[in-house]
Order: sequence, then C-alpha cells, then structure tokens
Amino acid sequence: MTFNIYDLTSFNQWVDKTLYDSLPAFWAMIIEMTLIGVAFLLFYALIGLFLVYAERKVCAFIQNRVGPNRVGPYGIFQTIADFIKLLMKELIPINKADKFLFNLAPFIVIIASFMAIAAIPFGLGLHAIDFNIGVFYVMAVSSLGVIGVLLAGWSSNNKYSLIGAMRSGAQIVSYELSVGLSMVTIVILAGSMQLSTIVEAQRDGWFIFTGHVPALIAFLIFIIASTAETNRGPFDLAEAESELTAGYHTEYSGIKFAFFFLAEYMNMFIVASIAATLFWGGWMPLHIGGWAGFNTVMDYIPPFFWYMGKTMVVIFIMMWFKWTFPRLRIDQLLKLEWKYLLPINLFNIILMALIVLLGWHF
Amino acid sequence: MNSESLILFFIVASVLVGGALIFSGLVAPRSTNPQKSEPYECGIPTQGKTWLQFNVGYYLFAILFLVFDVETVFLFPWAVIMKTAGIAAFIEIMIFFLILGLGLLYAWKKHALIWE
Amino acid sequence: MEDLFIISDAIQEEEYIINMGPQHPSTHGVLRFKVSLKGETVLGVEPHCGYIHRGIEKMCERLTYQQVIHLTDRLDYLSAHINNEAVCLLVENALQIEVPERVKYIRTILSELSRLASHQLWWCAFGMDLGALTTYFYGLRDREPILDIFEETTGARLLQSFNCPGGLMNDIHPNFIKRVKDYIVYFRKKLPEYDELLTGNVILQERTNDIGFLTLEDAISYGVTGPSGRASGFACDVRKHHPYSAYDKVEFKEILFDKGDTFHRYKARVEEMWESLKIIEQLIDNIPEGDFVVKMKPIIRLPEGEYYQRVEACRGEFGVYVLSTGDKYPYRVKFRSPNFSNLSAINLLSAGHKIADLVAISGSLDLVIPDIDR
Amino acid sequence: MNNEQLKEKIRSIDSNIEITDGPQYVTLSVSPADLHKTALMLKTQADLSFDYLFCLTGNDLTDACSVVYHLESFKHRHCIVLTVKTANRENAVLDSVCDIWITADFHEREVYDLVGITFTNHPDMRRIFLNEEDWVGYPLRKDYTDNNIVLR
Amino acid sequence: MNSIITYLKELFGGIKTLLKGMMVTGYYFVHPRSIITQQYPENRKTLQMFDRFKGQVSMPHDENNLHKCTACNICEINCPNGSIEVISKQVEKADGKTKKELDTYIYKLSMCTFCGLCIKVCPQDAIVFTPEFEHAVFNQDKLIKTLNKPGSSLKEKVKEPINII
Repeated sequence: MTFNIYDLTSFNQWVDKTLYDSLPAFWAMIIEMTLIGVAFLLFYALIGLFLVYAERKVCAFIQNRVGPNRVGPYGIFQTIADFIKLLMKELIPINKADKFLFNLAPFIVIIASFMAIAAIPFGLGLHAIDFNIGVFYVMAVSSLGVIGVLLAGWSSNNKYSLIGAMRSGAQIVSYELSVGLSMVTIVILAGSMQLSTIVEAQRDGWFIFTGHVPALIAFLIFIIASTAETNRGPFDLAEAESELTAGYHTEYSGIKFAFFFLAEYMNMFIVASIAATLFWGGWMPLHIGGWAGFNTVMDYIPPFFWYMGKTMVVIFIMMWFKWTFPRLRIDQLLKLEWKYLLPINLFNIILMALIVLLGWHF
Repeated sequence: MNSESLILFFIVASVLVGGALIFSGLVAPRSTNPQKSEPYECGIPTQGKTWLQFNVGYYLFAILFLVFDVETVFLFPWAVIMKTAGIAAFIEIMIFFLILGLGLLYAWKKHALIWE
Repeated sequence: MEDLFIISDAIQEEEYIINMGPQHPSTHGVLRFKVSLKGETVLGVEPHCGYIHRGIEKMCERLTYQQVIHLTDRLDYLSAHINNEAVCLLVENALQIEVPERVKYIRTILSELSRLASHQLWWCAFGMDLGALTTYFYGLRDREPILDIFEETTGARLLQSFNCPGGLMNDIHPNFIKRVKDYIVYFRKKLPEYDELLTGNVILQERTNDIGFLTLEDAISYGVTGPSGRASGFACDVRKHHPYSAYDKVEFKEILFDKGDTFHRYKARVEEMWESLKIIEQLIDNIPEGDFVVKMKPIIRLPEGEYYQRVEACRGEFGVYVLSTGDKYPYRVKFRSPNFSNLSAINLLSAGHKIADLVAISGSLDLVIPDIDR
Repeated sequence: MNNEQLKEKIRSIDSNIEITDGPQYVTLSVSPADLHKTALMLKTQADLSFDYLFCLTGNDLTDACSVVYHLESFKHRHCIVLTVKTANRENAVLDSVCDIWITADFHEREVYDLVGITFTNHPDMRRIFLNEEDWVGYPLRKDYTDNNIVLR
Repeated sequence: MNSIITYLKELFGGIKTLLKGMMVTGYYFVHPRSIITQQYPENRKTLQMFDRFKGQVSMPHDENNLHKCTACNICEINCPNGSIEVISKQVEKADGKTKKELDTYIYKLSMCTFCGLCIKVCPQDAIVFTPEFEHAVFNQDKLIKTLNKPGSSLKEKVKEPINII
C-alpha cells in the first residue's frame, strides 16, 4: 500500500507531547482543550455559513435565478451579513410560553449537532474522539437534536408549532430505524463500529463499490432517511411553511431562530459526512485497482479535501431533493418508512450478510 | 483524546449558544407591545387552549419504534462479529428476523401502519 | 389483545380550532379559514371572507359604463381581460352593436393568453402549496413573455383595461403576432416540463389523488364552475355552450373528467393550457383586417331592463348582471364571481382530510381573493 | 328547449306565474309566497330540471327589494330568470332556496349582507363580508350613507 | 405474489418519476444561461420599457414650451377616480375676447388606476402615457403632480373642443 503523505497522527502526538512536557499536566490539558474547542467552533461556524450560502446559490441556479450577489463578490459575505443582522434583532418574548423550555430548545439542537461533529474523522488522525462504537455514538447524538425541535414546538404556546413538533416526533421515531439499519448493513461489511476502522477498511475500494447492490440500496435508504431525520425537504413537515407557516420555530426570533437554522444545516453536514464515511470511504482517495500511476496522483490530494468533496456531493444531492420534490403528507411519510424503507432494509441486511458469508464482496 | 473530553464539546456548544444569546440580549433593541408577544396565528387571537392531548397514533408508532429500535441494538453486536461468527450466528439472527418480520406483517395487516 | 391496534375513540379530544389566514402563506391573499381539527384531521372549515371587500358593486352605481370596465380588472386580477370583455359584451349586446371581426379575434386571443398566464400562475402556486418551491419560478418564467406581450400591446401587464364598449382601446402592436407565435413555439417546449416536474411525480400523485372528491351533483348544486367543476364532469364551459367573441370559429375540446378529485382539478388546468395554445394557434394567423373599434356615442345609455352576460373566466363562469333604468349610470351591477361559488364547496371537499390536504384542495380550487370579496 | 317552448311548458304547469320576455332570457315573476314552490318545481320537473343556479342578485328597487335568480339546466342547456319582489322594503323577507341549490347558501348571505333581505329557513343567516358585530346598514341600498365614501 | 409485483412496480415506478423531476431541475442547474432574472437597479440605463407602457399621464410640451390642452375638462369628467383636476382661467386676448385657458393641470398619481380613459377621450391628444415607472416617493404629497410646465401656454391652431355633454 502506498504511504499516506498526509498522516496527521504524528503531528497530534507531537503537539500533545510538547504541551505536556513544557507545562504542568492540568494546564496542558486546559490549553489543549481550548485549542480543540476553538478549532471546532471555527470550523462549525464556517461550515454553517458556507452551507447556507451554498444552499441559496444551488436553489437559485435550479430556479433560473442568480441568488445572493450584492454583499461581496458573488454575494459570498451575504450569510455573514445575515448572521450579524440576526444577532442584532430583537428577541420577542411570547405570552404564556414555557420560558425555560423555550430557551432550552436552541441549546439542545446546537449541542446535539456540535457533539456529533466530535466523532467524525476528517482525515487520517484528524478527529477529536475515536470511539470504538463510533457509529452508535453518532446515531445517538444526532437524534438528540429532535428533542430540541419537540421542546421548541411544545413550549411556544402556538398551535402551528405544536402540530409541527408532533409531526417531528412521529417522523423521528420512524426514520431513526432506517438510519440505524442501513448503518448495520455497512457494519456487517466492515466488521467494526469504529469510524476510523471503517474508513481504513475502504482503503482498497469504497464500500459503495465493493458492497454490490446491498451497499447501494443501503446508501439510498440512508440518504432518504437522513434527509427525513434532519427535517429537510421533501420531509420538512415539521416546518411546512405552506401549512404551518413556519412550524416549530414560528415563534423564534433573532438569534434563537438563527440557531435552529444553523442546526438544520449542521445536521445536514453531519449526515452527509456519515454517508461519505460509511459508503464513500471517508477521506480515502479514489483508488482503481491496477492503475498505480492514477492511484499515486490521487494520493497527493489531501485527505481533508477528499473528505469535504464527498460530503459536499452528498449535501448537493440532498439540496437537489429539496428543490425538486413536493412535500409529503404525514401519513405518507410514515407509510414510506414502515411499508417501503423498513422491509427493504431488513431484506437488504440479510442479503448483505449472505454476500459477506459467501465472500462475494470484493 | 479520550471520550471524557465529550464534556468539552458540551461546554463549548453551551458557551456558543449562551454567549450569543447574552450578546444578542445586550445589543438587540427591546420594545414592548402587548400585541407583539401574542403567539402568531395569522393575525387572529388564539382561541382556546393551545396544548392538546396527543393522538393515539403517536403511541402506536412509538411502540413499534421501540420494538424495532431494540432490534437494531441487538443487530449491531452481531453485525460486528458477523465475519468471525459465521453461519451459525447467521441462522440464529435469521430466526430473530423472522419473528420481527412476522410482527411487522401483523401490524401491517392490522392496519396499524396507517396514520389516523 | 385483538383491539391493540384498533385506534379507539375512548379518549375524546377537544376540538382544536386553528385559523388559517388572513396572514397565511397558503390562502394566497387575505382569506381566513377557521379550521376545526382533531389531531391533524380537519373536521370542518368555515371560510371568513370580506377582508378586502371594496364595494365594487356599489362603486359601479356611480360610474358610466366605460368607467365600470376598469373596476372589473380588480375583481379577478388574473383574468382581467376576460372580465373587461364581459362588460363590453353586455353593453354591445344591449345596444345591439356588432363589433368588427378583428376585435373579436383579438379579444379571443388576449383572453386565451390571460387564461394561459393565469393557469401558469396557478400551477406554480399549487406546486408551492405542496412544498415544491422550484415550480414557482418555472411558472413565472413562462408567464413573463405573456405579460410582455400584454405590456407591449395594452400598456399594462396585469390590469389591462384594454376593452371598451365597441371594441378595443388601441390596435394591436405590430410585433404582436410575431411575439405570440414565438411564444407558442416556446411554451409548447416548456409545457411537457410541467408534467415531468410535477404531474407525473409520485409524491404529487399521492398527495392529490383521491383527495377532496366533488361529485357531479355537488358541483352543479354548489355552482363550482371552471376547471374545478369540469374535473367533476360538469360541462360548464361558457365558451362551448354559449359562445361569444370568436369562440364559435375555433375548435377546441372542453376538458372533462368524471372523477372530481384534487388531481383531476389539477389535470384539468394543465390540459386547458394545451387547449388554449390550440385556440391561439387557430386564430393568430387569421386576424382579419378592419377597425379596432366601432364609433360609439360618448355617453352610453342602456335601454331600461335587465341584462346578463356570462363569459368563461380563468376560474369559471364570470357573469355581469346590470339593471338599467335608462340612465348613463347603471342602476345596479352584480358580478357573478366564479371564486365565490367555488369557495362555498371548501367545507364539503376538505372535511375528513388532513391539514396538508386542505392546503392542496384550496390550491386546486385556485381561489383569487379579490374576486370573492369584490 | 328554446324560449317559446319553455314559456309554454311553464304555463302548462302553473298558469299563475307571470312570464315576460327579457332581452335574453324568459323571465318569471312570482310572489314571495310562491317562491320556494316555484323554485322546487323548476328544479324537479324532468323537462325543465334547472339544477344550476348561476347567479343570485338582490336589488333595492327603492319601493321594494327584489331577488333575481338566473338558472340553467345542465341536461337541457336552457336558461331562465326567476324574479321575486318582496312585500315591503324595510322588512324584506323571502324564503331561502339553499335547500334546492346549495350555492344559494353563500349568495343569500351576501344579499343579506349588502341589500338586507332576510331569508327564512337559511341555516346560517349571518353577514358574510362585513363585520357582524359593528356594521350598521346595508351598503347596496340606495339610501345608504357612509361618511367615508369617496365621492367623485 | 401479485401483491409483491405491484409493490415492486409501485416502488420502481415512483423512483422513476422522481428521477424525471430531478432531471428537469438538474438540467437548469447546469445551464446557467437559462437565468432570466433582471438585475434591476444596475440595468436602469439599458432598461427599455415598451412605448405603450402606462407609466404615468403626462403632457408633452414642444420646444417653445407650448402644450395642446384647451382645458375642456373632458378628461376630468371621464376619470373614474377623480385623479385629474383641470383649473382654467379666463385670459383676455389681443382682440379683446376673453378665452378660457389652462391654468394648472393637477394629476393625482396616487389615485390613478391607469385605465387610459382620459387619454382616449382627449380631443386634442394633449395628454399621453409616458413609460416612467419609478413612482416611489417618501411623501404622498409628491404624488400630486402639475402636468403643465410653468410658463407654458396653448399651442395655436389646435382643433376646437367638441362639446360632448
């Protein structure tokens, strides 16, 4: 196997070692933590701002429009301007709203998405925490966000919000299953639940290629289910602006609304990066068996770019969904899950297990 | 990094939200108006109680979800050792699947999968 | 144990009342639906209208017949030209004036163009009601050239006021025929896209099929006309059954379905766009030469009596009733607006469906609120 | 059926109905007491079957109020106009026809709202456009005055 | 068995229709030339309105500051909204006759519905529609316009007003 030129493990270890050598253990830990915290915070904010901009541009091009083009060249500072505007806007208190839960909801959605990011391997050795049950952890944390949505809708003292929250509840209990089961399919193939090991297992070929049809089906199901889990169109029933005006965040204003908005995009980023990690080999470059020269060239592209590129492709597909399809109705949403995705998923797992048992995978 | 450092992420996210809320509370204008803080209902004052009882349908789906989610939890350990455990574990999990599949079929036939 | 999955009515929920409108994205204007719900199921809908009632009928009593025309624009602003035409036809028929063939042809072409523009706007708004936001821009994109044609010839994009008793305010612009022909070629290419994007889409089919049934008897009894009525098999096309202007000279099909659900109301409008294209195609090459207006007396006085003129507006049958006492002002003017009757069926259509279906049903009825409130 | 045949047919059924020729349609005039009976006859008679009420207009004739019903038959494609004059103007009362043609439900509410004719047996006789609680008077009456009206 | 076939048929048929829709939007995404949006304030200089566009009523004056309005009031009578007010004055001519002449032609843009009746009935073609469309002002009073320019007077040799009432 080719030597990976962008291995960051030694760099991490070096930083760790220098800090602990030169400072007392407690302070070293504090500094290290702060560094990581600030780095992730910056990354989080940048990705959020970029995704909002990307969504606006993508939908504009799909709709024969130009999109934001006034603030900065091609409007790239538009989202920053929007963020500043939202920060300066008035926070309107709502009569008879449950104040505590109303304010708690944005915390929950942001914390859930921020904690999920911790486990994502951005490159070789470039991850905050490498759990041995990484898949499990991501599943658990990313579904926490919906508690925030439920709280937001429930505490707003608004009928539209409540209906939106109820829809969101029904949606999450259904689509959580499909996300989990399609992950099981990949875990069978990889034989591990550690995200870094799963990526490593795809060194010779991404699972979407080596896993035959079951991996492809699992990928499709994962994309559909995770789109639903992040409350994005065509599954955006919880906000459904033509029915419920703005659904669960109708009563949120200013920066509190901005957090829901940001969390939606970050959740999209998280599920897209999980999809890229599980199915498209994470930060692994594209290798084609036998083409040594091609493979070497591919290796020179840094893994972080590979990773981001794959994630962006998945995100683009999700945006493409949103700007093409009409919204489903709540009973159709559940019908899709329980009558289509779940049986297909169960069948798919058996198929994958058989393939692995018989050694048909590459 | 070890998994205890998850607390770090928790704290950083809380600081992000809390800090932004506090900052916004400082810089944002404030003007009170009795109509402004009314919940939005298309310009008409809300009639009756906002909080209502949940539909029974939610309860049914929650039960179904519980059944299948527990199943997923059972599936993960099997999935990890699938390659080493081999055919015996496969047959055992098939029986497990069969029972669950029958359960799903039963619910299907009983029209429990239709949202009311 | 048997009853585990049977949802019992033992827990009686309170009636949950939600106001949709007057400030709601899906009512397309200031209409208010008072919806009572059980869970997500609609038990009943009570429309409250009148938020933009301007008393146009009262205003007309103080205006001459020429001046009445510009107010009819403001009823159903998407079929402004057709509403104008109704008043003009009424005056012409009452005075027994034969307008030149050229006027008839131009009026018919402009009517069909407004029908196209209106149905395009309906199509994109309907997609938006269902959550497909992109349709809105595609519909508006295709509507833009029609508005340009209107602007070039009549001077206004929406409220044209182009008709006057005895003919038209102006002759057509020299570019008119070429532009219309170009547009037909353009739109024939774009119209199949509508089907690919929305009509065939499985989500739309699921959302609209078997939702909001309107039987033929109900359609007639409620007076639901236009494409909404024809989707139920109610052959109510005034163009066909009581032809006016040049409609007796063209061949077109009256789009009729017998199912009467939301999808067929959708389908009826999409099919009507094809028929409108056909009508325009038949007329555009044969506009006869002649005057664009008949010389009328400056002050029009209708003989004493009652007059009624019906035309096919974009949303159904539009009628003007005039009671004249021989004065230069009408004694009483009544506009029979299609949307008002169509709206009355909303409770029948949406009871028992979900909130999301209510949005789809009210979208498929294609309500224009100024026409309801008048 | 054309207008002549219609006239004959209606005469043969009820000779009391006053029939006049309008510019377009045959016009029947009935008394308020006969209104509902005649309307039901027009709808149910197999040869007439006027099942589509396409316009319902309330007029204020300064000495009385009148309501004009424009009817069409879906089956036979003929039209007819039915007019009825109330006995007095201030307290104008008529029978509702919304059990015959449901569309009359909304239209009669509109007439009640703007012209001030009360329809008996109507299930929901309320104002439809104007505010129920605080609107005084009926705008389409000729003697209606409003300080806010913009006179040309 | 049949139900399984219909189940699969529904599934794949559904996916096919969804892909068809995505093809349409995907086509426009990769064809940025199909963008139809106008960049409005930037294209002010090149923006060409149609000649017949009913922007606002105005009174053309020739190079000698002469207009054609005889103050016959026909437009004022025909306006359905009362947005035109013609104020005339009696002017003594050189030959001793007094003649009615236009003093101020007031046009209330805020009340105008652009029905075009004033222009159609004008016997002298003294007023026309011009295609200005940027009517936004900060004060409503600015929408009340005087159409005749200061110091303008009637062009000679115009047709005599026809009395139509």
